[in-house]
Amino acid sequence: MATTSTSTPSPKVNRIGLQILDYRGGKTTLCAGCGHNAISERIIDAMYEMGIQPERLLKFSGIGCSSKTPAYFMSRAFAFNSVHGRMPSVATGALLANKTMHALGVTGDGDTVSIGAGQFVHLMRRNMPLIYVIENNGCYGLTKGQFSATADLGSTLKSGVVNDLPPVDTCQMAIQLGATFVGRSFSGDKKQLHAMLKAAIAHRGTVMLDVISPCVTFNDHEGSTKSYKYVLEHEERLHELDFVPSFENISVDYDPGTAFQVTMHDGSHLRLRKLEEEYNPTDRIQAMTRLMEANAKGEVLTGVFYINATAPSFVDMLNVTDEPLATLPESVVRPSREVLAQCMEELM
Amino acid sequence: MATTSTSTPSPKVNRIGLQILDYRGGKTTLCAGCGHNAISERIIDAMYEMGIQPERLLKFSGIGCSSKTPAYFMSRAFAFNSVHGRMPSVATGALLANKTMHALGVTGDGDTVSIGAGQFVHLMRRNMPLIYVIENNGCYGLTKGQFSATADLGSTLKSGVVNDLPPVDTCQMAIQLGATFVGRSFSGDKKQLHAMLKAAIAHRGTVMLDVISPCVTFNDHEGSTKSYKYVLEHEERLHELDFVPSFENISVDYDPGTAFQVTMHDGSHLRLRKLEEEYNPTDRIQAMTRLMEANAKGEVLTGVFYINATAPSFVDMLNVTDEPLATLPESVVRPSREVLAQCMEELM
Amino acid sequence: MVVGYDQKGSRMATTDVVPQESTGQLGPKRVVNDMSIQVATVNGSGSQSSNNVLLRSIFQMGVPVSGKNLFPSNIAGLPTWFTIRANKNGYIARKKEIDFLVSMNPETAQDDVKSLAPGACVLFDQPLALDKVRDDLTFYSVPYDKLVAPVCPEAKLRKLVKNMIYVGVVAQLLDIDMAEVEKALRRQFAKKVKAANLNWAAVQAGYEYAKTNLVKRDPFLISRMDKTRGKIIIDGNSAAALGCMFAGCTVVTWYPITPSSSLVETMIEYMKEHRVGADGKATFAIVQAEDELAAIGMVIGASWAGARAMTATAGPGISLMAEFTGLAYYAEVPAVIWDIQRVGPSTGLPTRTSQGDLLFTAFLGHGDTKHIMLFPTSPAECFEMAHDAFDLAEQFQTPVFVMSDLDLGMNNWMADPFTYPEKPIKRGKVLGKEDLAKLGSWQRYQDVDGDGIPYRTLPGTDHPAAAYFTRGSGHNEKAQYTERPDDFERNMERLNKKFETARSFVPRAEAVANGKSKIGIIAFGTTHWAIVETRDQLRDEYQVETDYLRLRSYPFTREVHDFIEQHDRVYVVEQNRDAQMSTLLKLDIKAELTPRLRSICHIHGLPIDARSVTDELMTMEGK
Amino acid sequence: MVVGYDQKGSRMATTDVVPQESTGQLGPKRVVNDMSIQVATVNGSGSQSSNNVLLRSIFQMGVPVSGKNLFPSNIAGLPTWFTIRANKNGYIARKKEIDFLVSMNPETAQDDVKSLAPGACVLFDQPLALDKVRDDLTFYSVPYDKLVAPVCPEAKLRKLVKNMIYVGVVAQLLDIDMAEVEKALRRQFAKKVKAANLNWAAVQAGYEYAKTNLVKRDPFLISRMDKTRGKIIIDGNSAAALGCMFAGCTVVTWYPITPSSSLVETMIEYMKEHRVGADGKATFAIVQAEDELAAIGMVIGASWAGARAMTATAGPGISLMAEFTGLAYYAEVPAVIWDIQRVGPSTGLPTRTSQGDLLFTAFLGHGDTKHIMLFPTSPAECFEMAHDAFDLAEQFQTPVFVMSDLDLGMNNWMADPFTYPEKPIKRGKVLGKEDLAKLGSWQRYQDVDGDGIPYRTLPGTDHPAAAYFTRGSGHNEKAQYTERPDDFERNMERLNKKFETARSFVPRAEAVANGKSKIGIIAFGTTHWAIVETRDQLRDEYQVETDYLRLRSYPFTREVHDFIEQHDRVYVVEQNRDAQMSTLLKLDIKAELTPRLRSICHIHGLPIDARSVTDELMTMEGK
Ligand SMILES: Cc1ncc(C[n+]2csc(CCOP(=O)(O)OP(=O)(O)O)c2C)c(N)n1
Ligand SMILES: Cc1ncc(C[n+]2csc(CCOP(=O)(O)OP(=O)(O)O)c2C)c(N)n1
Ligand code: SF4
Ligand code: SF4
Ligand SMILES: [Mg+2]
Ligand SMILES: [Mg+2]
Repeated sequence: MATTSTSTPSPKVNRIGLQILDYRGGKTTLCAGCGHNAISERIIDAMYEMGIQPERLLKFSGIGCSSKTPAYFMSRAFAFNSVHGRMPSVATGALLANKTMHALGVTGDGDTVSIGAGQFVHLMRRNMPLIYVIENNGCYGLTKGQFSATADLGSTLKSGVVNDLPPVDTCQMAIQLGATFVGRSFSGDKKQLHAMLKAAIAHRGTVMLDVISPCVTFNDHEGSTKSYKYVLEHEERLHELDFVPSFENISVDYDPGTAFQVTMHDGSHLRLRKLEEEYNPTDRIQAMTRLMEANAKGEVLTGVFYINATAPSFVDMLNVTDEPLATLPESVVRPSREVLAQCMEELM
Repeated sequence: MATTSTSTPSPKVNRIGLQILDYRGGKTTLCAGCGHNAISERIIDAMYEMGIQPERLLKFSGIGCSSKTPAYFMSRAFAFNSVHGRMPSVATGALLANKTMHALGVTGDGDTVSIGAGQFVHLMRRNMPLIYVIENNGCYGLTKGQFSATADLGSTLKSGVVNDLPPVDTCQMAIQLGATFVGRSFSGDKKQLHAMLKAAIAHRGTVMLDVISPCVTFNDHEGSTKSYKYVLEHEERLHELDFVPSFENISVDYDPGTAFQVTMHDGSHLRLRKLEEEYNPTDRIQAMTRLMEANAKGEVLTGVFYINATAPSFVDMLNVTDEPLATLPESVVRPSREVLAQCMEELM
Repeated sequence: MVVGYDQKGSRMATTDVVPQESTGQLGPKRVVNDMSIQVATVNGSGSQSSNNVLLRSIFQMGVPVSGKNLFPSNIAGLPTWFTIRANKNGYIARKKEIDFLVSMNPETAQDDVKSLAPGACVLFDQPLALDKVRDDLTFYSVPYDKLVAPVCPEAKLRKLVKNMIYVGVVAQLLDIDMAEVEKALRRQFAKKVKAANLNWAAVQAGYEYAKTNLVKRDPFLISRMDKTRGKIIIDGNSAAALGCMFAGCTVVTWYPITPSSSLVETMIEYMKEHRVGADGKATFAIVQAEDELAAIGMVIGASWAGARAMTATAGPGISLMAEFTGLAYYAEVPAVIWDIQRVGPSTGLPTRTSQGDLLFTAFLGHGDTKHIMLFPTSPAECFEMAHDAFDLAEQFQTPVFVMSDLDLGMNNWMADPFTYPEKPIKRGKVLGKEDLAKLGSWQRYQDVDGDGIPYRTLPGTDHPAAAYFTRGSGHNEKAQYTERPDDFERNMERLNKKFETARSFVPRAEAVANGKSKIGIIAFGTTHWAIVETRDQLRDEYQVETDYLRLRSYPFTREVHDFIEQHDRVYVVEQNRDAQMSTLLKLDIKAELTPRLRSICHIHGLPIDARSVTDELMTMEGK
Repeated sequence: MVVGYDQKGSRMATTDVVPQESTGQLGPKRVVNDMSIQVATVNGSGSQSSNNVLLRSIFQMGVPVSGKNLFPSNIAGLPTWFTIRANKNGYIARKKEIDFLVSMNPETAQDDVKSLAPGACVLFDQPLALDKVRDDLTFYSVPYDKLVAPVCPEAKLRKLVKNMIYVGVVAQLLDIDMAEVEKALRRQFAKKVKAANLNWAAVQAGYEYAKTNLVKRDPFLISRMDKTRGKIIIDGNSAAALGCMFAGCTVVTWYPITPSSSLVETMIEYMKEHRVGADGKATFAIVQAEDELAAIGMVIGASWAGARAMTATAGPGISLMAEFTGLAYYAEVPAVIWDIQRVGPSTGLPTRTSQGDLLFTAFLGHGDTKHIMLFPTSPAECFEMAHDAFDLAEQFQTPVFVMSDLDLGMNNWMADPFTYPEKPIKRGKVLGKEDLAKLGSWQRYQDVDGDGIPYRTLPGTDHPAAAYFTRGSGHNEKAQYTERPDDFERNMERLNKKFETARSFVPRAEAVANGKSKIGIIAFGTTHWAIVETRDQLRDEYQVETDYLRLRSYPFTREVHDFIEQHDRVYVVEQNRDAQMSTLLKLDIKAELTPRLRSICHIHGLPIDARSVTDELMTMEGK
């Protein structure tokens, strides 16, 4: 059909008819150049492209510069900026109440690995259907740059202080503890992070993404191992990611010799184009070994290390009604008069 | 020299002249047959044989049946039975104050892995000079047998309830996070546990021992994977342990083909008689891989999985005076009048 | 004040015991349906079943009873005392004196016997030879080991079955109807018929032994009455579990801790039975969290998302919930928290009762915070207040604490059957999709109605204006981040107003006043049961009339202020050291009334008894 | 009460401003050494150095000053206000009105100008054209961008250097001696000579511009006095750090949180310099813990093992420390905790000041607990109370909280130099090897001296009787596990006695009383500085004489009771919503005195100012 050239072009919309504007948030108050801002952008793009209805998304965070970011994307989604280090429990509770929602948690390395290590462990075990993004800058940005528990051995503060404790590798922990989609990316790696986030949205279960995200104000100097420069110089991509969403009816052939394809929970496909021979991201032991080797070599390994697209999430194992518990009517949640009478009878 | 046969035989003493009695504690209030009691006995024996002066030992625990046990051994040692899940911080603080003491923490799987996961992670990272014994029965004994986070997938409660969350393998976590002596044993394996504890005493750094210790009252039934029966049936020993303390001047030859020998911090030797070819307990990656394989196969693998006898502990890296901070005199800890004057000058 | 106690904490007083005219012979005096029976044993020895059978038998005879278990904080092998009080007047508080001791534990036997008042009666295991200890008591000895062998061929079981023998002996001595005993026993073992038969044989053996060998020389007797018809026996935790189920609770997250675990564990049983749909799917989720920080975090997440969510805990858990509770107060998220209080501080006495978390809970969380608390007194109130708690939490969008205690939660209480909740579930001010369509816009923290309570939406509400940003940092009416002093102050004052509004909605205090008495007593929770009896003692023994107010909630309702205004002296009775409820009252009442308050505090961990309160009150009255 | 505020929270009142007779011309009136200068900018823009230079220049001219930074809770780019008050009388509280605004932030410029009182003076960046906004103020415009280019060739640095220009302009307008400015500037940049030169050029450019282009039309002037000789400028956190160093602190464990982080970070610097031995080994350990639960756990472990150990935190940390604090109270382990209070509840306003954690901290921990609190008012008291805190913690074997706040901790205060601690370090009742050899036996929790304070040994003490078992569960005198009611009660009453003993050992409240005034004022901490000024205002403006009591600790010392007894009306002034100190007083004083207490509470997060207190007090006085 021909359209008249005088009509104003209709704005670009996604598969559910929303514009990118509908995915924006408030103005960021983070430092110019902060890696976290780039991640917010990637989240906006991924959610837009996947056509997630903003009202169907729950956003969670703890406390920190990173944890502020849910205010800077998707204002139309419901957000809970909770307390320092304990966001996983809040997210878990919300998903118990309403397992039909999409859920995204944004946290920092301090929030997750220092104060939050306990809840992190148990979130991973439960494999709750939540995308959990660690915006990892190796320091506490909001309290002015002290080392966090992901700071590498030998990394220095601006003041010259050297870190002498080993870093926690959240990806190894997550794989070991039960998360079913574990990857690492870099706030500066637009393409990889974008694909990873879209695949994350297609997954049901805990998606643990450790995204290195430099703190330009406190941890971007020479001597830091979380600076833009350091990561650019040391990044090793495990594979190239292509994500083919279920709603795009493309069935491109792929060669199992050069790519590994995973069918996601929602029917989408994640294709990992092999850069390393024989890497199988569904093999937990291989994933762990490769990560330990990378750490030993000082590589910043990125990619989707481990994926299990079919393991049930905790909330699905509970055998709860399909409708959200949150909105069940009184008639369903209050047993009858007879039930009470029977209970009383038993106690007489 | 001949002694007259009429003299009463002097009681048996250890190398510092103490009797086994000097290592005893109060009467246990745990259930008869509880695995934890056996572990207390092993601790008494090991401390006695190693000739540790009781007054030089700090005992720590959290809350649980297991955490009660420090009252049942070595009454002459100083004990701190703290709060649930947060003993590591108390032990860390005490060792900061006095790094010259021996230290032993006793905890449960609930105490360490459920409520205590956060502090556990950070204790391991710091490699504090502490023997940390998890008396692992897969349940909360003291609150009547609910599942803990080490309960295996599919393990059942007495009531028939099935555990549907994956277990946390504390040995894997410890190795990954930085502990320098990591092993697993069984409260019923007298010989192995005895040798392991003696080696632990000879080590400087965090010794993380996961000791499976059946709860006869709540978790020793058919269907439990932490029962005596189950463990006896599924135990796989990685090697046989021999411990040769530094003060015993025995220099038995050993064949590197059939045993792996580690020289400990205090000059003692731990000899691992190979049952599996090629297992090298100083190789972290191998240790992790072997553990993951064991878990996949349903083996209860025991032995010393990983050891690094030379890594410095956090408290030694702090470059603190050799005398305990706890007892430094006023003359040392209060700077002079001149120092204050100088500080004031700088602020004028 | 420090006074001497015997092992179980009855004060070792010599003057405050009502003397019984027993001479060691069954004299003319008969004490009918008024006694406390204590069974001293070790935990893990299976005596719990025996004690339940005994309790139920008396109950079935129509005599009011209560059962209190004094158990150690370990799993097996330490001394335990179970006390059954039977009282024709319906007094169910702990009785200070033990009348009838069943002594089964060699370890405590001597002490137990020594602490009895003259005239009491002791049933003991023959080898203990307790009758040598004193000569002012009535003793009966039973050769348990000899009796148990024939009825229980399996040696392993004898330790357990032995306990059933004393049931038979006691039944015979007190004249409890054996038909009732059998009924109670068969109920106890339910479908385990073999066990029931074995145990019944033991009861009979005991009964026969007593009948043949013992000569009744004590005055205590149970005689059929009609005061328990239609009543139930239940512990407060089970009542709370039922209450929560009927209150429409949908999410429970918890971490085990004595004495709260049984609340959730019972609830799991009830919910599995009555809250699973025809399709086999549950209308609830109950999740064991990794600790209390996580449990309350999950409750807050679930409530925020729209569930009726709760947790149950005890003191140490309350301490760990402080930060999250402050968040819920300030971000205005509902939460229901059951605090089954035990003795603090710290780990304290985990298996003893207390009302010691009040002050800490009232202001839980740093900064200016205040919380609604409910004080159930009985299983019936545990049931009802479950409903109140959820409604209040959602109506006021704030945490609500139900302050029960170990005595109420874990002991056996006689109660009227619960009444079905007639009022519909109240979900508070929630705006749905249609409301938003009508309104166009709304503000999360705006005081639209002048009551300080704002409106909220539930996540997932399908409207572009539905979402808002929840945070614990400064926010304005629109839920936007702000550091403006005026925004902050306005919001804090609104929260204060909301708390004031709550004053008119929480369960009202109940006054029993004749309008003439100058002395008022204020109590709450399980302390109530001692006060009922104390007031009778004061009237009967001292001719002192008192009025009484039972608190049921914090903030305090109007009745509280009125009551204090109407009395010259007001005794606040509570089970903690620091007069915590008294403190809360002082902050709330007119300053002029403060001098009227006096405190009676008990802190030894045993349920408070009437006699001690009566004595202390009379001393303070200068009499 | 809710009133209108402008953006920075000065109340938008029209009547309560002392009118200045400025007509927009430099009239006959000169306002000398009495003004508040506010610099409005964005954080991360480097204005902090400029403001320090300005502050120090005035200080060096002998004029009393204070500097308060009102900064946002983020790292860069949001509005920040720095206020310098110069006052010849030495008033250093926040002044409610701004006299001289340096407007550098386009985002807030309009609002900032609108909130000024008539007669104030505004220095603005030319393009902002603020002189169009009002006609009752004095305006000066400066073309910063034009001026900065020639002095700072490197474009990247201009944003920072721009801020130095206003220093020169202000110096010229207020008549601040440029020699003092240069001295202050060179001090500020210390060894960075190049930076100093660059910045000095900028100051001069500003000065020259003003001299040439601006005609003085406002009344404000700085003139040399002699009121700062020998004084220092320091923030409370640095003072606390010094205090802890000289108090012999050996272990610090912490988790970063605003506004407490700088306490430990400064301490690290000081300790590295002054507490490392000749052998290069430190006589201290400072460890960053993984969170506040761990930080307090480590403090308790370290104190138990004999260290003088501390942590520093703010509200959220206090919430997380509840369980461990209760353990320390009950197991009797020393601990020093600095609470640099910020605005709660929850995350609240992390960069604003408050006295809002008092009530929660006083009873921190479930069960019956009470804690010693100290209330420093000045840097000198931060220094001294550091010593008191460690001594008290060890003498009483209990946690001691030092309740500072953001205003005290992070702002710049003029102070007398600290005096070297003359009293020796007190380690309390510790039994050594020799004591044990003499005694033979001892009991950890025995009240030997009748003061409620038991003896302890330090782990490692080389004697077979030295060891004891520390636990949070019930224990008897011998530190053995017990569930006996009498043991438990006796121990709890001893703890109470110990707390009563502390009453005579904590820093005493300070009264300023003439013995005639009927009105008393009670305040503490940073509120003190407003009261000093308020009392003068009351005297000078209303001829109302008041007495004043400054609290320095909880539990309250005898002086507090006496003071209230001596006054008809006692105004308790504090910076929180719920009158928390008033509440603690009510619990402690004779009930009859309660009606005398009245509360003045401020909760907007800005340091309290005298004018507001004066107004409110006079309103409450009915005037
Ligand atoms: C209980 C508690 N402790 C401490 C803080 C102070 N605090 C705020 S953010 C933060 C660390 C943030 O680090 P991270 O999570 O890595 O976030 P980033 O700012 O680096 O993005 C800390 C310690 C707090 N808000 N709450
Ligand atoms: C803060 C807190 N929460 C809960 C409890 C109750 N509690 C006591 S022991 C325990 C679990 C103990 O399990 P574990 O550590 O495995 O020891 P076990 O008894 O099995 O040896 C719990 C939940 C407590 N004491 N404190
Ligand atoms: S301080 Fe660091 S983490 Fe925080 S906003 Fe700035 S750059 Fe980002
Ligand atoms: S309950 Fe279990 S863990 Fe506890 S003492 Fe008994 S057997 Fe041991
Ligand atoms: Mg970070
Ligand atoms: Mg266990």
